[in-house]
Amino acid sequence: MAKPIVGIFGLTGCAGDQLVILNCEDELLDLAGALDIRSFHMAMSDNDEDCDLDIALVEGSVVQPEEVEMLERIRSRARLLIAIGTCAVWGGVQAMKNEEQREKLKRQVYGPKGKDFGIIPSQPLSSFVRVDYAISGCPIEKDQFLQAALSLIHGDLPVLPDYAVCTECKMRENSCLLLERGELCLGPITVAGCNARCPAYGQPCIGCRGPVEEANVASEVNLLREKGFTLVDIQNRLRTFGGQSEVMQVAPTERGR
Amino acid sequence: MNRENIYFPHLAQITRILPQIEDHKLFGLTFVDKSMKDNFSYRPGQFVELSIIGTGEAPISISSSPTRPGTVELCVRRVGRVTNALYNLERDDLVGIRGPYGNGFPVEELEGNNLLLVAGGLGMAPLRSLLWYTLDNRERFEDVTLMYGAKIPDEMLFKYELLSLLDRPDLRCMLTVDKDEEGIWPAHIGVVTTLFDQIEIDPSTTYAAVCGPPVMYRFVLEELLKRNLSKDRILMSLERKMKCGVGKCGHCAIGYKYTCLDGPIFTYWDAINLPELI
Amino acid sequence: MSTKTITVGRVCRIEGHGGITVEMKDGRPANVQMDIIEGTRFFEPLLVGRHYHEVTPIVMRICAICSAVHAVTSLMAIEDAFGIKVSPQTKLLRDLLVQGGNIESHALHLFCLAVPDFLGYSSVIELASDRPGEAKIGLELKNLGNKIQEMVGGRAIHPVNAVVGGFGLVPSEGDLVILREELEKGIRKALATIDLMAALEVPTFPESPTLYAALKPPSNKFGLFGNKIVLSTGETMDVHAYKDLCNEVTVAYSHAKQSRFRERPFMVGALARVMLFGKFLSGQAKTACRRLGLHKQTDNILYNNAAQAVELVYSIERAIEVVDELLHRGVKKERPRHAEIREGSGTAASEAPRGTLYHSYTFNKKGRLTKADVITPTAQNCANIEKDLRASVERAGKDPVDALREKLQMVVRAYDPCISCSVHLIDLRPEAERG
Amino acid sequence: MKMVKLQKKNLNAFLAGLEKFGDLHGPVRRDTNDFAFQKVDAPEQIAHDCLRTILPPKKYFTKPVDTMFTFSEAEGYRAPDKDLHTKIILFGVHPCDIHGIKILDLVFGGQYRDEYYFARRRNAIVVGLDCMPDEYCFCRSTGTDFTEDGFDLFLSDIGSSYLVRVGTSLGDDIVLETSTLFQEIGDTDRRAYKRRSAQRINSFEVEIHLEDLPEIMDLEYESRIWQELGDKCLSCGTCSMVCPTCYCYDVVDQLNLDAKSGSRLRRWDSCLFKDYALVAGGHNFRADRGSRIKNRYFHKQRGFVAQFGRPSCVGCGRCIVSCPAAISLVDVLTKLRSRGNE
Ligand SMILES: Cc1cc2nc3c(=O)[nH]c(=O)nc-3n(C[C@H](O)[C@H](O)[C@H](O)COP(=O)(O)OP(=O)(O)OC[C@H]3O[C@@H](n4cnc5c(N)ncnc54)[C@H](O)[C@@H]3O)c2cc1C
Ligand code: SF4
Ligand code: SF4
Ligand code: SF4
Repeated sequence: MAKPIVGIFGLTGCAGDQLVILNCEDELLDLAGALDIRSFHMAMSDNDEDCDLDIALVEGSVVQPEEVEMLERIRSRARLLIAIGTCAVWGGVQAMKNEEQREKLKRQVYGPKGKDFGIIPSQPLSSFVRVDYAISGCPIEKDQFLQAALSLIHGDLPVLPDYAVCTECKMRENSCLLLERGELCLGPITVAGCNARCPAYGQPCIGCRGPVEEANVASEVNLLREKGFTLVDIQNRLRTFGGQSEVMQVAPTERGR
Repeated sequence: MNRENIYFPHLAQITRILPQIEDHKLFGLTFVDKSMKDNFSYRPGQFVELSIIGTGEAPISISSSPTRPGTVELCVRRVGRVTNALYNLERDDLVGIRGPYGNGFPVEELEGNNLLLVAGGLGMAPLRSLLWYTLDNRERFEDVTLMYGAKIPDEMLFKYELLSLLDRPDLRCMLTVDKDEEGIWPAHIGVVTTLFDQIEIDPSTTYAAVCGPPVMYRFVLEELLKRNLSKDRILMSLERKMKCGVGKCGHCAIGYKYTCLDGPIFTYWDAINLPELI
Repeated sequence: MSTKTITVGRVCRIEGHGGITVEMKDGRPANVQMDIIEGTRFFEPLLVGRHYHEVTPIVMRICAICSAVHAVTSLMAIEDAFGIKVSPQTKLLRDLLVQGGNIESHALHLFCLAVPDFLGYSSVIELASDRPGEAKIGLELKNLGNKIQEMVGGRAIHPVNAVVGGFGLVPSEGDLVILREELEKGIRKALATIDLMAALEVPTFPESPTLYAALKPPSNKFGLFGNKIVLSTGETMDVHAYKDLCNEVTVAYSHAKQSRFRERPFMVGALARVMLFGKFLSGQAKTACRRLGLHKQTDNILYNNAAQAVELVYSIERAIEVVDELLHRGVKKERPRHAEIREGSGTAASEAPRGTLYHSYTFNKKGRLTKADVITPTAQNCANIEKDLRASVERAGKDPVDALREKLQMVVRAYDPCISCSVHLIDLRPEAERG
Repeated sequence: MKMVKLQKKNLNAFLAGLEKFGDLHGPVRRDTNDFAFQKVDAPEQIAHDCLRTILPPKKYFTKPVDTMFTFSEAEGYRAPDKDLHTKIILFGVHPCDIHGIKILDLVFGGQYRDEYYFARRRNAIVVGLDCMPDEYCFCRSTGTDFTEDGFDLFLSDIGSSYLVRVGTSLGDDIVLETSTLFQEIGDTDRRAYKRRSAQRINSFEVEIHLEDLPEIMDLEYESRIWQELGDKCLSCGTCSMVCPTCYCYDVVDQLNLDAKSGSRLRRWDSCLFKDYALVAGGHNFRADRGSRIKNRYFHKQRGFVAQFGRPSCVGCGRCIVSCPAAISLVDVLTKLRSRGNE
C-alpha cells in the first residue's frame, strides 16, 4: 500500500494537538516513515502548499475570515479531513463566550484601535466544511492519536470511544467525585478516551474532551442542581469546552447565585 | 491453553472474487489447513465470523451449500471497516474465519415438505445456501419455490446463476424486479409480494424461509399468514449487531435469545415472543 | 526613491502563525514588522465571572508548550490574592514541574525547530535520517521533560494535577526514584547537546545593543522563580510592579501589543537569564556555560539557542536536586491547602522557557474573577525581535532576497517565539494590508 | 461440609502463611467510603469493614481491557500468556459476589468455553467472608445472601472467631497448611453462628419479590416507566461496569507501530451505549435510551431466567449506590409491580 500523503495544519488554538504529535517521541520516526508528511508548518520548512492530500489533520478553531479560506483550501486538497483537538471539534475554550458579543470583547482588550479586525465567533471546523473524522481532547490523547494514525496507515477508519468518561472512571475504580464529594463532575456527559484522567487525580472532569454522543445534559443539569450547584456555575462548566455544541446550550432560565 | 481457543480464527485464502452488484461481491474462500478444508461442515443458514487481521471481525452468512465442500462462499456488502478492508484484498490474500455458528435452517425438519424461499436484497445470501442444498438433495423435498425480488435488474444478486434456474423443471424460480426502465428484464415485474397471487400454499405441508431487509418482513408475513401458514412454519434469518458469535459478548441478545446461539434462524412464533426481534 | 517590500508570509518551525514584513526605502529598512497572524482568543475576558479554581485550567490553554509554567504562575497569583501559603513539598513539586516544562520546551526548540537551521535540515525527521544519533538525543530529552510533567502534572500538556493549594495526587517515592534514574541518564544527553552546540558556528548578523530582563532568584542560585525583576541596566522592581516594565501598547499597525521599558525594547528568555544570572550557575551547567562562551556578555540573539542548551543541563541538575530533597524529606500524602476566599488581587511571575511570565488577577468577595492580566514572554520580546530584524537587514548589505529571508526567519526562530502565547490579545492584520 | 474455627486474632497470621498458594488480594480502602479489591503486601492492608468494592471480583476473570490474542506475520495468532497463570488468593468475597462469579461461570462456559476466563478462575482461590447488609443490599430477595459453593473457604463472623466452612479440597489443603491456627468448633460456636445468621437475616431493609417478575416484566413491556428512566439515564455505563454479572464486551484490533502486527482486545461494553445495537446500514434496534435501559432490566430479570433458570442480578446494590442519576433498580422493580402502565 502506498504511504498516505499527510498534511498537519493549525488554525487558532494552543498548538497542543500538534505538540502531542511531536510528543510521540518514541514513535515519531516510525510514524514519519509510514506517512508521507508534506506539510507541517510547526515542525518543518519546505512545506508543499498545493499537493493533494490523503489525510489532512487540522487543529484549532476558526476565529477569523482568513482561516475560513485556509480551511476551505485544505478541504479541497484532502480526501479525508480529520479535526484534531477540542478547538477543531467543538470550538475550544475560545468559544466559551460566543453568545456574548465578540465586538465587546475586542473593545475590552484593544480599545478603539481594534475596530478593523476581522473576527468571527470561534467555531469548529464542521461549521464551515465537511469533517470526516473528529479526534477530540484538549489536547488529544497520544495513544488515541497513534492508534488512529495506525488504523489509517492500515487502511481503516479509526475507532474512537463513543461512551462517557464515567465508564473509564469505573474501570479504574476511582472514587466517584460526584457522589462521594459532591463535586461538579462532567464525567457522565463527556466523551471518554482520557482514561478518566482528572478523577484519577482527585479532580472533577471539566469536560475538556467535549460532549459524548447523545449526552443527556438535561439529566446532568438536574442532578447537579439537586446537589446545590447554581445554574450559572453549571452553565459555565458546560460551556468551558463544549461552548459550540448544541447540547450544551442549556437555557439560562434561572439566575442562581 | 489445553483446549481449542474459541477466539482464534483459521486462515483461509481468497480463491475467487466475483463482483455481483455495486458494493456486493462473492468471495470464495479455502482453508489453508488441510484438515479444516476437508472437515469444515455446516448447515444452510449458519454464519461465520470473518476476520481481517488488524481491522476486526464481522459475522457473515455462508452463501454456499454444504453439499459442495472445499470452498466456502460469502456474499459481502461493503458497509464499514471490516467489509471495506475485505474489498481491499485480492485473490490469494489471507483472511481469518471462525465458525460455523448459529442454528441454521432445520433441514431435517423441512424434509418431505414443500419449501417456499422468499428473499429480498442481500437476504439471498443465506437463502442461496438453502436453495442449493435442496436442489442438490432434490429427492428429499416436495415442491420448491424461490421468490426473489430486487429493485432493478442491476441490483439482483447472483443474477445469471438464478436466471439459469428459470427453466429448471424441479424448481419454481420466480424472480422479480420492482422496476425495469430499460425493458430488458425477462421475468416478473413488481414487488415480491405480488408474486404471491401466482402460487398456491398448502399450509399443512409447507415451510417458508424468509430473509430480507426489515421492511420486507412485514408485507411477506402478512401474505403468509393470510394463507394460514402456521407461525412456527415461517422461518426467518435475522441480523443483529454481533461481536463474538459464541454467546459471550452480549450484543446480539434479544429478550431471552441470543441471535448467535439460538438464531439467526427464528420462527415467526419466536418473533411474537421477542418484541424487539423484528 | 525606490521602495521594496520583503515579506516572509509564514515563518515555519515556530509555534503558531507569524510572518515578517520589511519595507525598504533606498536600500534601508524603513519599516520592520513582526506580524502575528494567529487568531485572537480573548483569554482575559473569558475568565471574568469564573470561580478562582476554574481560572487555571482555562488560562493554561493559552499555550501548550508552556502550559505547565502558565499553570504554576496562575496558581501562585491566585494564592497571592487569597494569602494561601503552600507547603514546602508543593513548592518543590512545582519547581520540578516547571523544570520539566523547561526541558521539554528547550529540547523541542533546539532539536525540532532551531538546530536544523544550523545544520541545514528542514525538520527533525530529515535530521534523523542523516544524523539519527542527534535526533534521538533530542527526542529523548524532550521525552524526559514530558515524563516529569506527566508524573507531577498528570499530563504532558495542560497539567490537571496542579491545583490551588497544592496537588491532587502527590507522586509516590517509588515514582521519584525511577525518575531520578532517568534524569541521571538525561544529564549525559544534555552534555552531548552542549558538544553539538559548541561545534556550531554562530553567525553575528543580528547583533545590536540589547537590554535584558529576568526574575532575580531569591538566593544566589540560578532559578526560575523570584519576586524581583532585574534589568541589565541594574534596575530592579517588584513583580507586583510588572506594569512599569511591560507597559503594553497596541501598535498602530495592529498586530502585537508591545512592551517597551522607557521606550527601549528588551529581551526576556534563556539568554537574558544566562546573561544576568549565569554567574550563579553551578555544577555541569556552569562548565557548559563557559564552554559555549556565555560567561561573556553578548548582544547576539542567535546565542539564545546556546543559552537554552545550558539551561537544559541546569534544569536536569535542578530536577535531580529537587527529587533528592523530596526523597530526603519523605513524600507526604497531603491534600491541597484550603483557600479562604476574600476580595483582592494577586500577582505572580515565573521564568517560562521563553522568558518572564506574569499573571495578575482580581477577585470579588465570592472568589469570582473580576479582572485578569496575563503578560507572556513573546509579547514582551516582540519589539526586540523587530529591533534585531532591523539590525539584520541593515547588515545584510547586498544579500540576495532569498538569503535575507532565511536570515530573518533564523532571527525570529532564535527567540523561540510562542505565538499562541502572545496572541492572547493580539490579532491579525488583514492579508491585504500586509503587502 | 467440613467446618473449623479460626480466632480473629489469628486471621492475619493465617493469611500471611498462604504465600505459596498465590498473591494475596483483598478489599483495600480507596477513599472514605470506597474500597477496591487489589493486591496487598501484608494482610493488615485489607479493610475488613468493606461491604462493597467499587468493582466486583469479575475484574479478575474478565478484565476491563483484555487481550484475546496477539497477531503477527511471523508468529500468527498467540494467546496471551501473561497473567493467565498468576495464582491469587481472593480474600473477603461476600456471598452476593460469589454468586456473581457462579453466574459468570455459566456465561463463559457452555458449548463454547472461554478458556481465558477459566484459566483465571482455576488460578484463583476464593476465600469468602460474611457481611451485614446495609440499606442498599437486597441479596436476600435475589436468593444470593447465602452460598453453599463457589468458594474454597468461607468465613463467618461469630464474635471473637470466624466459623470457617471448607468448600473444596484445595481449601482443606490451605487449612492444613497452618493447621495449628485452627480449632474444632464447639456448642457455643454453633449457637453464636445461628445467632449471627438470624441477626443477619433480620437486618435486610429492602425486599423485592422476584418470583413472578418475568411475567410482570412482560406485562409492563410498554410501561411509561421505561421512557421516564430513559430521560433520567445518562448512558454513562457505570451500572454495567460495577455489576458483578454484566459481562458484555466490545472487540477492537489494536495495531503495533509496524501497522501490521498487533492484538485483538476486548473491552467491557454496556447495553446502555448508543451504538450497542447499531448495525451496518445505520439501523439501531434500540435507538432511544428508554429502550436500552429496558433491555438491561429485561436481560437480567427476564432473559436470564429463560436461559439459565434464574435472574442474573445478585442484589449487591452496586448499580444503585454508583448511579450518578440516582436510578435505583429496587425502586424500578417496585414501581413496575405497584404502578405499571398508567
Ligand atoms: C448472522 C448475520 C449474518 C450476516 N450475513 C451477512 C452477509 O451474508 N453478507 C453481508 O454483507 N453482511 C452480513 N451481515 C451483516 C454484517 O455482519 C455487517 O454488515 C458487518 O458486520 C459490517 O461490518 P463492518 O466492520 O464492515 O462495518 P462497521 O465498521 O461495523 O460499520 C458498520 C457501522 O457503520 C455504520 N454504517 C455503515 N454503513 C452504513 C450506512 N449505509 N448507513 C449508515 N450507517 C452505516 C453503522 O453505524 C454501522 O454500525 C450479517 C450479520 C449477521 C448478524
Ligand atoms: S467521578 Fe465523575 S467521571 Fe468518575 S464516575 Fe463519578 S461522575 Fe463519572
Ligand atoms: S477527565 Fe475530563 S477534563 Fe480530565 S482529561 Fe478527561 S475529559 Fe478532560
Ligand atoms: S444489577 Fe445492580 S444490584 Fe444487581 S447484581 Fe448488578 S450491580 Fe448488583
